[in-house]
Amino acid sequence: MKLLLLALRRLAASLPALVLILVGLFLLLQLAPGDTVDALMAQMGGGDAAIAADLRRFYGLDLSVAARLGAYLWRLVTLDLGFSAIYGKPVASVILERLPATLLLMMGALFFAFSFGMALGVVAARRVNQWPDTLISTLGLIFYATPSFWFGLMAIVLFSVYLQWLPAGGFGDVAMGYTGWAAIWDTATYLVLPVLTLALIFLAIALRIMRASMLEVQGMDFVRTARAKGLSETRIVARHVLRNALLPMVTLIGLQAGTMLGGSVVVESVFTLPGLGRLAYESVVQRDLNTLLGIVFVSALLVIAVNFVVDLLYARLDPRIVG
Amino acid sequence: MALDNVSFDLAAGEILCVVGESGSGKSVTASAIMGLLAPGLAVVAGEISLGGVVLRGDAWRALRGCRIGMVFQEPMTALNPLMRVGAQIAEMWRVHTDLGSEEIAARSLRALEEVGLPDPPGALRAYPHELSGGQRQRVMIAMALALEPEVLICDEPTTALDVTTQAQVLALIRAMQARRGTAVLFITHDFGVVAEIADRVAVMQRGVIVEQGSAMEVLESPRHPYTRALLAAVPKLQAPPPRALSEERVLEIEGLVKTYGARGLLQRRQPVRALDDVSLVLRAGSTLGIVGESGSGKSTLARCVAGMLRADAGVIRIAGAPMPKGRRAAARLVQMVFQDPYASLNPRRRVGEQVAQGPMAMGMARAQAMAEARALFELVGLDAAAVTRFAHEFSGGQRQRIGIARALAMKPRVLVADEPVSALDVSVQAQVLALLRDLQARLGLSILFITHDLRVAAQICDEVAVMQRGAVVEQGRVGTVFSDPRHPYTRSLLASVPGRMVVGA
Amino acid sequence: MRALHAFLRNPVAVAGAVLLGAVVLMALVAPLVFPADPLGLAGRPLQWPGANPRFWLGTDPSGRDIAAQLFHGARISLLIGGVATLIAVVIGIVFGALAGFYGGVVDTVLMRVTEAFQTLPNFLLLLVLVAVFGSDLVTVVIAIGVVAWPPVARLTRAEFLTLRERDYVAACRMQGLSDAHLIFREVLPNALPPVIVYASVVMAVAILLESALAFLQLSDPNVPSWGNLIGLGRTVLRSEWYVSAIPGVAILLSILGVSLVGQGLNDALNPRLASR
Amino acid sequence: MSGPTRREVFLMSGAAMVPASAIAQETPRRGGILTVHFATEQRILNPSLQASTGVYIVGGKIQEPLVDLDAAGNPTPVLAESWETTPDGRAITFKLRQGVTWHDGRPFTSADVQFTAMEMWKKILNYGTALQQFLTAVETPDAHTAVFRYERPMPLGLLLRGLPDLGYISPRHVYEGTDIRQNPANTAPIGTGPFKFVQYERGQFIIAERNPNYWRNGMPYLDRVVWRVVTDRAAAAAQMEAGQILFSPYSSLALADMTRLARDPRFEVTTRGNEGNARTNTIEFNFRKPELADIRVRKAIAHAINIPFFIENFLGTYAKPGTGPIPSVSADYYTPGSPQYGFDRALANRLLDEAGHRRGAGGVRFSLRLSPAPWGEDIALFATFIQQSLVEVGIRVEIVRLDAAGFLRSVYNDHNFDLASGWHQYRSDPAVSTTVWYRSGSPQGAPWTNQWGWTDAAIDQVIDNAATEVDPARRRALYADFVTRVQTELPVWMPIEQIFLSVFNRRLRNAGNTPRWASSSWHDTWLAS
Repeated sequence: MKLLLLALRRLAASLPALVLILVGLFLLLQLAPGDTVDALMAQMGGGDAAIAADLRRFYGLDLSVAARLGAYLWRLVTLDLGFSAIYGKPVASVILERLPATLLLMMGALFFAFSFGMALGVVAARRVNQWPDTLISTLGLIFYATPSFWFGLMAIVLFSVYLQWLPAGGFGDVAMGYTGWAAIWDTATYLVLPVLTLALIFLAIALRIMRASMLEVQGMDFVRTARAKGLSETRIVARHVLRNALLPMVTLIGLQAGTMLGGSVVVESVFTLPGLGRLAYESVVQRDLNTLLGIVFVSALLVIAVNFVVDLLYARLDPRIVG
Repeated sequence: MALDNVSFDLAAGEILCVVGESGSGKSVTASAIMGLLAPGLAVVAGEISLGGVVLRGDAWRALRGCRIGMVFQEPMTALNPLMRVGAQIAEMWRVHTDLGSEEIAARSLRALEEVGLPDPPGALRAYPHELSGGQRQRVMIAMALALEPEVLICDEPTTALDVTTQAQVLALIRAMQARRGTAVLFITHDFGVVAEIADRVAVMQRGVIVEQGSAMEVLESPRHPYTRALLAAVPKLQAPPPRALSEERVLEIEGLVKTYGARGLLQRRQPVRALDDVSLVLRAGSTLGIVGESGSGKSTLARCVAGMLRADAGVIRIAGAPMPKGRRAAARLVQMVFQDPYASLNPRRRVGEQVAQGPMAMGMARAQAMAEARALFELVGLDAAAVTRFAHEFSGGQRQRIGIARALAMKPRVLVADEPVSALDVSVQAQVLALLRDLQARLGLSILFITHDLRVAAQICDEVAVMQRGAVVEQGRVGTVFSDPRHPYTRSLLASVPGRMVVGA
Repeated sequence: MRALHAFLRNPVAVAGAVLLGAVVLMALVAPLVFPADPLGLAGRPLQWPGANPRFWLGTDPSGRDIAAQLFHGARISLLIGGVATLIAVVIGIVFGALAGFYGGVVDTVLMRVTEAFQTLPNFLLLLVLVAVFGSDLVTVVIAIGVVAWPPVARLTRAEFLTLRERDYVAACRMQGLSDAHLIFREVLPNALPPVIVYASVVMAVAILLESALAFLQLSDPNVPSWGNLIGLGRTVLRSEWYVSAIPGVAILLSILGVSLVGQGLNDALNPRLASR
Repeated sequence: MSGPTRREVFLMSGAAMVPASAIAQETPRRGGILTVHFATEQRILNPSLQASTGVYIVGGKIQEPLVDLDAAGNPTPVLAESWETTPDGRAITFKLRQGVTWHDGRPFTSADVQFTAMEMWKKILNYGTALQQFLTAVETPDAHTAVFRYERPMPLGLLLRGLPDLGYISPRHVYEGTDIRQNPANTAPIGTGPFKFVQYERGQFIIAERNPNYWRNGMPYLDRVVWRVVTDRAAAAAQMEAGQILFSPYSSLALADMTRLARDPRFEVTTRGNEGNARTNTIEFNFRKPELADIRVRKAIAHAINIPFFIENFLGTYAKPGTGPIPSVSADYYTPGSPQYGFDRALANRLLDEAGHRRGAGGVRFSLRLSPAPWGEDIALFATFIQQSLVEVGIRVEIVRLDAAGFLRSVYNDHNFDLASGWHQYRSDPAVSTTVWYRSGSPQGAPWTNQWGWTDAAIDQVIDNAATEVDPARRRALYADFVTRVQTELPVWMPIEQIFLSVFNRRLRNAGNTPRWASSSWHDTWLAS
């Protein structure tokens, strides 16, 4: 109950930003050349002006901007995300179909980036300025500098074209009709490369943060106390340094959640994953305003939710924070 | 070179104080004994032996905590913030012995009981941030002594504590040492503390031990000139004879109230009353000292008078008129000298500019303002040519002089000095105090002097007000208040001043 | 001077400076080495590197010299990195400085706006901006600047929040100096070093954002940008993968250079870390 | 020069082809799943509501038209068994097939034809509304006869050529009394065809299964058809190679990948089966730009671009220089001999000089903005080539990259372009797809119509006459006249003619055996093991 209250409070605090985004995007897209009916006409391969006018009337595009914005916001209050002209069904169900791929991708990338980033950061900090540190830090810099889509493309060339180990794109093989474990395994093979691609830059960031935070914590007074107590280095790292050094990492997860959603636009496009990111890209191109705003709404909720979980985690890790 | 040919012995059951100013190498000595030198530092020559065995390598680590314990200066950061106090103490036995969990828990509890924590079982379960500074230092001591080491190294363990707490912790160390027969190496910069606790004293200057001997010898008949100079610089708790004071009230404070906290829609905190109906008077050409421990509200008072904080209620009158609201108008009336000489100057601007910019903002021509700045530099004992330099080219004491020059450039009616010497070494402290006294005599300054150090207050103030929890509990001529304190709090403060029986009482 | 000295003694910084210097050199000599229009038809499309001595890095699907595009592309990347970073840093500093210095309502309002920008994935906003305002170079650069500023604002604000409490700021206030003086003469110069260091991150992000846009065929097709080349190469990825691979390496090395220089600057401007 | 050019590669691939006669002699095998590349996702799948290849590729297996094209490209009966027209072309009668049932079990009757024609073709279907503009009524004297009544003469040839694409029938009982645009059957179509709709997972796949009650006995051979949504060309090529996709229609793969697959004996890259779907690349001139209103400048631009070079180096053998708006695959209306504009840079320079556009600083005469349509790799390549070619004659070209909505809006509604480049898709008869590019009076905002700010009353007259001319010979003459006139005026230049490429896995049999095979019903298609 207390948790729910806390979550609601978080949501309320984020509300102004959310409304700002939705209204801002709505108005911004009014300036775009062409509307969703133009996109529909392109998809249809043509049609006369009467059809276009008819469609505009049907989708309410003949109303004033203010009226449409008002109607949109009012519907949003009742948690109705509206109807997608391009996909011909409610936005909520369009998004729901695309959500799993993105969630799997993001979770996988988060997990991979932070677990490996943590491990590598710890090793680098323990061997600071020796070869393992140099190697890991250099790798981190290179990962950071690699454009993710390019890495994805090169991974496709290597792993899908030449080695033929992993599929080049898509999200599971429908025609094979896998079920149970086979289906999970199948999906996993499709996710390996996208997850790696998306995770790369976050791995680099996490590694760097972990290393820096390990080094910082290692220089703190209480670590000197631990040394003065005669603890072994392993015990000092495991019991005293690690948990303190994790705090900035947890904060990082919250900060990167939004960026990761942005990154998934490109990664999903490289690997043709049916996810939210590509849907967002498509709805911008198709001027599918309702879908785009719906995605923004959902992804903002997602970011808020991630940050909420991060806060809870932080409070659990750090007794100084009173939930 | 941080240390040069440092040799000393420490006998069982004695307390050796290593005393010196900042940079004398006393802390490096402590770290070297623990084998915990910072990366980049190494022992080039010499050896350290414990009970006749030379310390080296891994064996050293096994001895740490077990046969040598250590207490550090900063109790707020010396404990792991994410680990319960009990677990941190228990670690001593867990690592160095094979005792079972229950036995360890029992011993932890006993250790905390011994150092006199109010609620030992509660303290075991607490996180460090839930304890006060003094309590944490007690935990540190309990932990350092858990395995009954032969040697306890204390690196300025009371410097960060309030004077009453300091007295309690010193007493505790003394008591534990006596009970266990531990040898204590006590690092400090404060001769008062030395007088309070030392059996023997070693005085260090720039990495060299210049004098060593029993506490009696060193404190009462110092042989080395450096020791003599240091001892001479320690301010006396006894005030000089009172001066006649002007009747003119340059600053009047009436019923000042300031409350912190209790703001915000969502988070609700207990409001803290920082100033509780404070009324004071500063006479022209005199110094009014505000003394008290941390949290007593003395800094809040200084900030209110300086116009940096707005009080919730009450009036501040300067030369009979209420403080103007405008920044410009207030600038001519009140100026301030700050505590931290490193934070009070902009590192990226020439110091002369920083002195001259105030008058220039008031409309003075640049050339004239710079000329005045040069004159002020000479007035505060600096080279006039130094105006073109940057802050990092000056020592702490010199910076404080620049800070004073900057304040004087505005020709204020009232000078607020917020702990202006507490960050300085004792010898520099004496020089800055002398400068303030000199300037007051020459310029007729009216000074509101904030300090936690009763010795400093005794030396510079004409009148003093003692503050506790936001309220003034006692005020009057400094000699009167210090020699005949009425309020119990004033009495306990005075009683806690370390070494007052030996040094300069 | 001390900072410059520290910078030059740092091997990491020097490596970065060498990489970045190489990119700048490429940009400078591009018109001398490849005087022809880099987007002009140079020869048969999709010749492998080395297959034709005239095109040592081969030709792209439009029959343009990849080496020429690589050299001229260095100019575009530097231009985008530089200008977009400038825009982002200026917006960020204005927002951060005002919010951090004044606090209160100003802070709340400005930070809500910043928050809104941060909650919205920045690449998505970039897509919308380009879809709305077109994809010529000027628009793309401005759009990247507009999406990249929030971290700068947060950083500046944090710096201002600590610096405005410094005693020397209080001293200036007490000397009766104006807010403008406090912000521009006292606080900003001291807040700037971490912001300058962070600018290297913004620059890397700007170059990456443009290349990602170009990859999705949403950047300016009239300039020889590296991202455009990767995007073009995507259609021939499975056979002529070199078209994408070569400019990707160029982007990687430039960003590596920018990050290393940033790290070097950080070490040089922050002596506390230099000893590590 | 090293390595084979695309042209050489395509020629080489011919050698590896399995002879067509060998396929014909095999016995069809029942069973198997045909996986198809689906590159452009559709809002709806009902071809009586939307005429586009993206809909036919799916909906054309589930619903059927009245008429289709046979292997020779002539109209062949499907749901209509026979047809006849009155001499004045105002009434056309179709005899409908008997014993056909919808997938939900209800019988197919003339009422379905009447409803579809009047409510869908005439009101909603793109191109259909133009074709059926003068349809006044569909009479149903009995359950298996439908009489189409026209206000103005309707040439039978025009209608029969139009109906394979614009003549799909929808079930009246599903649509009547509902909001047709939002009917759930639009995305889960119900038809009479050989395959029944099963499932549509947006962004992933569509599945249809064998219709056991199909009116052609024993057909279809396939158990299932699965369309895989793969928007990325490279990924689709990879899936093709991995055998996850057996057929990629309508040039959906990258040119480079098709070149590569053509070399692989497992695949066939061919125009076969797409003869009915020719397209031409266009350069559209905006006459509101004074320079372009000058015929000499338009001609100079045409002369400045080396089309054969472009085709040889960028497109391969399945493209060829175009001669005008009606492509050479149109047996009925193709007319050689119209004015042509060969590559002649000197002439182009001279024409520009004559028009008064002297070279200025940097050799630039003037600048133009070129908006290429965002679909098709060849359009992007062609745009770059135009840019590269025109700068040689002193015209600086800035490419304006727009997405689909932006392109349609700025070119066909806002007229905010100088040059535009895209495709003109020829749909069996000039009156269906081509003359709208030239006929004036098209309302602003109608894509792929004359929005150039150019009017020619004579050409308008020719177009109108041809549309209602019932005599085939006279119609043919009128279109010949039309082609000559527009090639002289050059409001739009259509210099390249292409036929869509299909990429087949060679396990596919009876594939590409009709001119619009990818759109057709695939009732006789089967998979070898």
